[in-house]
Amino acid sequence: MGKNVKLRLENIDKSFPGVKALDNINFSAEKGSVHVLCGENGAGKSTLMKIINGVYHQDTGNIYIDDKLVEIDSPTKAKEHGISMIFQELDFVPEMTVEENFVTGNWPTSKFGKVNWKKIRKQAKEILEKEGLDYDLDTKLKDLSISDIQLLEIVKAVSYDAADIIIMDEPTSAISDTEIDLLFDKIRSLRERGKSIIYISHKMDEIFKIADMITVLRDGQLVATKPKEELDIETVISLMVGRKLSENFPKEDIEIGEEILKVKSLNSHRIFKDIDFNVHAGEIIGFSGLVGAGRTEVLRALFGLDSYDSGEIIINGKKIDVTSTNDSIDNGMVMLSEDRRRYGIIPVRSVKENTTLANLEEFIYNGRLHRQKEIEVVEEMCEKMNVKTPSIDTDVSALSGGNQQKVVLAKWMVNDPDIFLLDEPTRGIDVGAKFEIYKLMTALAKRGKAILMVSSELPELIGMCDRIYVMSEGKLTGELKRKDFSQEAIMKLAVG
Amino acid sequence: NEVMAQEEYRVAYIARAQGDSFAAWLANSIIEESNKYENIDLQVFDGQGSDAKQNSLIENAIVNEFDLIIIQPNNGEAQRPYAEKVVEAGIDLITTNARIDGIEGGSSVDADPYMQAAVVAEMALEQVPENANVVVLNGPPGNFHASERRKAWEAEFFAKRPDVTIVGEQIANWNKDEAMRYMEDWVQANDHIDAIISMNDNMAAGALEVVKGDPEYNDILSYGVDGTAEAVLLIKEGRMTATTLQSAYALAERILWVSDLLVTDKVMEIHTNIGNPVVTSENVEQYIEMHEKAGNL
Amino acid sequence: MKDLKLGDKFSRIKQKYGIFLVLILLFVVSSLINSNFLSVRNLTNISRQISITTILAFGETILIISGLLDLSNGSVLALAGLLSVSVFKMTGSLILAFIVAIVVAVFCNIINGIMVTKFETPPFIATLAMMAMARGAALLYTNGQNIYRIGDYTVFGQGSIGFVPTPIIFFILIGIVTWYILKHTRLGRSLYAIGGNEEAAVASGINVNRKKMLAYIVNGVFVGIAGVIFMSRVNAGLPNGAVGFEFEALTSSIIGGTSFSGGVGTAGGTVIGAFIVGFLNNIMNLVGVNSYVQQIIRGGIIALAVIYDTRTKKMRTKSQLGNVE
Amino acid sequence: MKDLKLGDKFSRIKQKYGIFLVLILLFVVSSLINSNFLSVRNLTNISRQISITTILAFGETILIISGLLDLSNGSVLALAGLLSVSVFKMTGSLILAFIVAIVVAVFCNIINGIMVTKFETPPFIATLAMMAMARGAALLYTNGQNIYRIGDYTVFGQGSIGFVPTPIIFFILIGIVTWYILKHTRLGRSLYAIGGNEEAAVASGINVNRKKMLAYIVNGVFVGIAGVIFMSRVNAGLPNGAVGFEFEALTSSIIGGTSFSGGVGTAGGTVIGAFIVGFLNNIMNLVGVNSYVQQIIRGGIIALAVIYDTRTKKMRTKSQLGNVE
Ligand SMILES: Nc1ncnc2c1ncn2[C@@H]1O[C@H](COP(=O)(O)OP(=O)(O)OP(=O)(O)O)[C@@H](O)[C@H]1O
Ligand SMILES: Nc1ncnc2c1ncn2[C@@H]1O[C@H](COP(=O)(O)OP(=O)(O)OP(=O)(O)O)[C@@H](O)[C@H]1O
Ligand SMILES: [Mg+2]
Ligand SMILES: [Mg+2]
Repeated sequence: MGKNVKLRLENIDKSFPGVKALDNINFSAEKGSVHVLCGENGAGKSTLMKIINGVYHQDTGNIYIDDKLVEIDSPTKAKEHGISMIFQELDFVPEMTVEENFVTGNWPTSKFGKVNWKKIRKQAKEILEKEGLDYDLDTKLKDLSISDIQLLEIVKAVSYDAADIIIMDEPTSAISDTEIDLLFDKIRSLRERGKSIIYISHKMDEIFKIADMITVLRDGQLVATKPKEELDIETVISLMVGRKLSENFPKEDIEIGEEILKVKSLNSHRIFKDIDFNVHAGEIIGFSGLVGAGRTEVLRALFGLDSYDSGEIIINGKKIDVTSTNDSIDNGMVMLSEDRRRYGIIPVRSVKENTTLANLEEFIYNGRLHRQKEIEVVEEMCEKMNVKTPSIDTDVSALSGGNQQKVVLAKWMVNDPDIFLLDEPTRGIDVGAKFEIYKLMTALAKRGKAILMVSSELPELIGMCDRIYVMSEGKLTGELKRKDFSQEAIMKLAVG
Repeated sequence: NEVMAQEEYRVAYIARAQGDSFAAWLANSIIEESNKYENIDLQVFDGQGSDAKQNSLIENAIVNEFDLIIIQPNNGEAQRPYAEKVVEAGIDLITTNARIDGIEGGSSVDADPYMQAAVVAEMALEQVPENANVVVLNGPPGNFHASERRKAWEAEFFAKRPDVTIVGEQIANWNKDEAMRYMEDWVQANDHIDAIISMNDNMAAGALEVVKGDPEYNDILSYGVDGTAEAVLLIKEGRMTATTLQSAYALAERILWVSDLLVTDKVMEIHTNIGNPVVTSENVEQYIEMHEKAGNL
Repeated sequence: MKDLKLGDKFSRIKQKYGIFLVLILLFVVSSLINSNFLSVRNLTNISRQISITTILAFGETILIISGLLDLSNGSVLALAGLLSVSVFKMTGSLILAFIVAIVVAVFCNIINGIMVTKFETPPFIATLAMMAMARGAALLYTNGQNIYRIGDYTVFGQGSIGFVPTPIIFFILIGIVTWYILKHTRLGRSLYAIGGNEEAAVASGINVNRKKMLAYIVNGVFVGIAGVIFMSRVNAGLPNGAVGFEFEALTSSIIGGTSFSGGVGTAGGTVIGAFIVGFLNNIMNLVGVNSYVQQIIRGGIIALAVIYDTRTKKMRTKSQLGNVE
Repeated sequence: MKDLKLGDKFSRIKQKYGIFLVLILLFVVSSLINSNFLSVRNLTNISRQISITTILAFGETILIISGLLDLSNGSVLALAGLLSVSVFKMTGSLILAFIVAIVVAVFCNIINGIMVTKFETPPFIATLAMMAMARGAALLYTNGQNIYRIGDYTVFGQGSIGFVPTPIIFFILIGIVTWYILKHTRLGRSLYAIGGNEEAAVASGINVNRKKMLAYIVNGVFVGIAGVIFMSRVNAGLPNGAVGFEFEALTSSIIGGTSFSGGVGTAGGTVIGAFIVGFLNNIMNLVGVNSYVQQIIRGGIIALAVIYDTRTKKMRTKSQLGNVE
């Protein structure tokens, strides 16, 4: 290998209970280059990165940095070796402020070991100014949306100058194209400065925009490492999933039925204003907008996670008062959150329990849970959604990010509501499974369900929706019919 | 087997609470005293100040077929049915400090808690000045000794001295540090306090600790029960007025004497009391000597 | 995975039943040390002795699984038991007395529940406050005095059905109820979810506050029953009884694998935890270990038991890995 | 945010200082109820009374912020204080005695730390085990008896520098140290991160185990000092002293806003929590409230204080939201 190699992994093996996550992986990252890692959900991407970052330790195999054998047994060690990482499951301290988050683990101190708050503030201000972000420095992270946090994490990772190897595990899963373009500018400048970037994503077009090298993992094995030029999207996908895959959206013409959900001038204290829209049976409605446009907030209010100040929510012609999630669920409306860690999974409980959680009454006979029925339903659902898990009794926390997302989706499928509010439903889901989910959505629509999908991926919205509403700064700025769909039209409305 | 002519008797002593300093002293004395009896093999169990625990220990001792079970009840009535079970099982029984009255076939050795307080209360009757302000420190609620001693003070002192005002009365759970806390507050709330009436010496010592060195309280009277090493010293220094000696040694001596009589079947049932000597500045020297000999000082 | 050797098999058992093996070990060692240990009478004794705190521990387990806690159970037990005894002395009705105990304990736990759900007080503080209030109320009611001569009331704690003492019967019944609730009902599932991730539980449409309230109510029923057995066993109405029982209940529950981070725990584990403590106390008394030394040993063994359990659980993760191919 | 009206301003103050306002209210009401309350002597008295448990509460605050806990502080205090007293009686050296107390308490806390970090025992169990072991050791050492005639040892707890009693000086110093550690050192910030989300802390390159160990060591130093002051104040070596102090320390800490979920808490809050309890006990004694009624009132007011604090905090979050534009 050339001198240019910054990081080299040799024969890495790693197993977890019930799975061999990595099988004899050889991988290297060069200086001044972007190495993209792709593969299906559960292929082992995150595991490999966590080994580099010292969160896990490989069972066998070696890691070399600058051709020297290194032992990375903790993230502290990794940091000493100039490695910084944005995690897929964004790991942050909810009680920490935006300001302190930038320096956590790395607080600047005076000679006497006193934390230098002035410097922290100055640094934080500078960073935010430079990136053109206007977050209040004293806001706690728990009060931000997951996309805000993702943005901040990106900013933090790229501004940390001491890092030579920067790992980004699905950094764009919750942000939209505009922010992605900004991120790519950052990455390019890092590349010019000779840094090695390892980048994981399920978004194919994105990969080809930024990659120098592409490595594909499948079931814990490395199936290809090639320069971008030697690959194209179809090849990568077929390497990933082991077969060809059509990239057409499985959109079908479905007869639009009755209006199921109608929202009339919904307001929430300065977060969103005068939201008016409706969804019919068999219809898939999209919500588009930039990060912070307020889409998530609208969904949360509809679902009863937040309160709203005024406005009407009408389901099947009946006005309902949503004060808690029970109100909406009882009226057949459910929401899939973009923040699966916080609002999606119960990490210490099994796949089975997570899947049936929202519809337990279905399994109760004479006050007792019917185990057999539960197992059947869950197994069927896992098959349908292609959830990769050693068994349905495995704790959800042991699944890969994408598979956790599938479990959360499965939970709502089991619940079988009339209205689906889906906030970034394909977040972190691989291309193969994505199309399965699109098919599922189509099938649901066919059964007369109403679907409202918030997504930051324009192709997905354009491909799947019947109508798209666009939001900007808390207001609806327009509604597009399918025949008027185009990236340009949406973006124009999104910037307000 | 001629050498082992004498039979060994297994005796269980079920203490109220080994964490409580008087109970610990008594247990230690009993162990020491038992060493003088070659035919007695004594085991000590700790009731940890809990009725439920103590009852369990009694049950265990019955199951284990001890020859004699000595109970220092945490709370006489609560242990009664279990003490009765001891007798039913054909095992010798002694209840002590305080006795459980009226168990047929059971023996008892005691210092009467009512009398212990009554003797100092009688002294106080004379010593406490007219229209005095006094504070009262109580033991744990529901505790037999605590309530008997308080009853004695009520009957022998307060009932006879309507002129005396109780300006503060709290439960300090036999503890020195808790008593200090209350006394500190009372000192703030009252112009003067003439006497400390405490159900044991630890609490009296705690209250005295608070007014130590304060000339205003040079003449404060204070009464306790137990005759602990600390109390005896305080009396010698002239800071404490009087206490009743509840002598663990005397109790232990008597208990072992009775034990021997019972296990060797010399008697079937016996009830006996030790005395309640009052310790004051006049006779304090002999008690200091006693504690010094015991290594408590 | 095909040729599982005997050693492997054993190590699997060890991993799955870590804390249970500790119990077995303790049992075997105790039987060897002292011949009295293994008698039916002694084992019955132990079971009877741990029955009250284990009943409390069942309630505590349900609560901790849900991310809650009860520090007031000892005090509420005393208050409920005391009022029950006093109602019995007034009316002579055992049934009424039993009902009163449960009503009082449930009432106190409803207040706990309201503080925790409606007023969002941390369970530690809410139940600490209740601990003080219930104890104060109990002492105030009898002015610190004990109630004696409780007559037939003793059947609850000193009686037996067939050969089995009543406290053990209650212990078994409540254990089964706890197991059933946790394992087989919607309430149980919801509680695991709430403790595991409350926000996700809310987002799954679980009425979190109602379930938490139910958890406290169930706990209240258990505490009430424990109160009746306690007073009956000590043969008196003790306003100052059962002090520190909250710690003992918590200990059994935690040794049995219930986790303060919530979402994890079982009724069976709690029973095991309770017996570990029970065997330990019993054998040390049988052998006649000095009380102070007992404390030291007890502390040490409890720590070792939990350390062993944690270790084997970790090994499980590791060795299962090896079997995947 | 521009036209902040007076009402707004007040409501902001209320929100920011919820529990502090409770303290002020208690202070004012107490002053009105009893004229003795507001004297310098009485306030000094209160400060001295709460000093020991508050010193423990500072350690507890640091630990709880880090997601840890110490139930052993009362027992370790007794053991450390007792050995310190006994070393003083043997050598006559105050300095040596002081050092011994700290060494013993730190030693016990290092064991706590090892159990928690290396053996991954839950802090509840680890420190509960230590609670039993330290108490057992203390009682064993003197065979349950108290040590009297401790002579000059009393300077630590009964002396004063100028007008200020030594316990208060220690209390203030340790408070400042706690504040400084939490606010201004990497250790402190790391502990917040660890308690707030341990995995995230690990991922940020914080050496979690080392920091947890340090937290226990700091706690050990505080407990050792508290031990010296305690024995000195009671003018004896009491192996059975300071029982239940862990609860009092926890209570001050939690009332002061430290959260069991970790990552939240301050030294200032703990002081406020301690004074709320201190004022409450003092005024009830000054007025001469019946012991049992005291318990009920104390429980009630602690619950109310925390409820009020939670409520105002919730309002805060809401009104801050309004400023997002
Ligand atoms: N902590 C863990 N315990 C047990 N199994 C795990 C753990 N973490 C990951 N796994 C398993 O290892 C395999 C690889 O997971 P990994 O998270 O690396 O996948 P991934 O390629 O990042 O997938 P995704 O695209 O969904 O994020 C999966 O089968 C997963 O279930
Ligand atoms: N709890 C909260 N406290 C304060 N501000 C909040 C809170 N939740 C959200 N916000 C803010 O409200 C705005 C709207 O966020 P929202 O998550 O709805 O945006 P969005 O359009 O869904 O975009 P995305 O989901 O991509 O972030 C953001 O600026 C966010 O920071
Ligand atoms: Mg991943
Ligand atoms: Mg969003």
